[in-house]
Amino acid sequence: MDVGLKKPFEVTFEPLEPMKCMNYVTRPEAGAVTLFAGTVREWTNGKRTMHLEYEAYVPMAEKKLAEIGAEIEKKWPGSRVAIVHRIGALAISDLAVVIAVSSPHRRAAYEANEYAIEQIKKVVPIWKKEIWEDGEKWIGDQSYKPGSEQL
Amino acid sequence: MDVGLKKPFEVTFEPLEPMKCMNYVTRPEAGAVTLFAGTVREWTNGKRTMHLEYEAYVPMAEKKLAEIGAEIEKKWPGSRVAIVHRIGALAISDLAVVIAVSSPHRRAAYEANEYAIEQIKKVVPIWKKEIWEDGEKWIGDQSYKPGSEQL
Amino acid sequence: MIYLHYFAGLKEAAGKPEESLPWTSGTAADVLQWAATTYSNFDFSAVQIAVNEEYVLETEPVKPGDHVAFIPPVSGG
Amino acid sequence: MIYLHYFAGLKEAAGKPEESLPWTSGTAADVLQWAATTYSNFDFSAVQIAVNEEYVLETEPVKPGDHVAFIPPVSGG
Repeated sequence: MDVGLKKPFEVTFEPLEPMKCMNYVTRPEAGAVTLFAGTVREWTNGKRTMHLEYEAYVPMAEKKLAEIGAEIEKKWPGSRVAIVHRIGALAISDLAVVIAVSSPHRRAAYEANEYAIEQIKKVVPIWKKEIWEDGEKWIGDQSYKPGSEQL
Repeated sequence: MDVGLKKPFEVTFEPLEPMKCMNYVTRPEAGAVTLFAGTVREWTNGKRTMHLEYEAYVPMAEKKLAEIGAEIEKKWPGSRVAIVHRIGALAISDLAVVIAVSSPHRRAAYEANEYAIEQIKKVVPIWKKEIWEDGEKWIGDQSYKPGSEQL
Repeated sequence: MIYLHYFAGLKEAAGKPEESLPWTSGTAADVLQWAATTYSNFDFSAVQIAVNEEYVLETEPVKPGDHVAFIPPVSGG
Repeated sequence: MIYLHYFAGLKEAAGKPEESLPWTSGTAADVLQWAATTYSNFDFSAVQIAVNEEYVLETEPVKPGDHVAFIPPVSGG
């Protein structure tokens, strides 16, 4: 039995389940669902990531995710949003973030989804540490871009 | 056991399984996966769709889907694509089409995904019949837009 | 002989999904002309032609054994 | 008393995720000043301040009982 999404804006240590997000936003009024998954990338500019660690200020992060969702549902009428972000240790190809947006029309579903990830990268208090074979580093300077999903 | 995607560009009578498309395109070099699902919409401009029927020129449709995928993988280097389209009778909220695109960077994953659905709506020989309470109609004039996912 | 394929509204107008037609030589335009005459209850004005699963211009030669499909405006997705 | 929250590199520099600080009155800038002096091994130049889970300007008053979080440039997603 699919118990569904616990809450539509969540920060969790558990592996993410994209279908729960997708099912949460799917409804008879919607004709389009877009889903974004940010996954842990192994190689960036010849540097190999072994794994990542994500940390969050959980209550504020969930609040900010919910604010982003509310803003989107207002900006793109008829849309519905779910965003889940994983924290803790993540391996290569693990899902770090999943964003699902439904909308009556597809253009809005793409636009709103991309808007969500852009906002997440700006305002949601979540941090990523890259662990390489020869060191590790908290990532925060957004102009510096190895690993995971990037601009 | 997840047996995975039978083929990455398929037209099928079976219910679509988005995770199979997503897993097919996910790989260590990718940091972003976008997924689009076109679902059957119930209400459009006050007119209620009871269900849809999709028909395809299957071998040509699968060939065209594969061509779209190959074009994308060339245009957006490092991307990988899977597209599945369902045919037969579909109920409200059923998935008609699923497009998954992975890419090292997210912008490409969004762009390429949207490009795929636009091309599908132009060149892939698949037709939709809308069945309302009081009639039915093969949809083909793309300026006429009730039901399912639309421009 | 060539093989004709009908879809959507044209399939309903023709009352069949496919049929074969005696053929020696001609173009896609000739096949279209035959179909438009035979199934005059269907509007062929927006129909594209595919020969052997590839879109072609109306000037394309059609040879015996070819599969010719009439493609009304598509509406997948 | 106010409650301070540290994350990522600052948590490592401070050697702890949170601590409390005696407090009567002041602004976010005062709290930042205290932290920057206490954890001088960390670069606070790009750090934003959140009071009670909301971003604030440095001029924001901080009252006893408030939770003050130092937010280094985020890197989620």
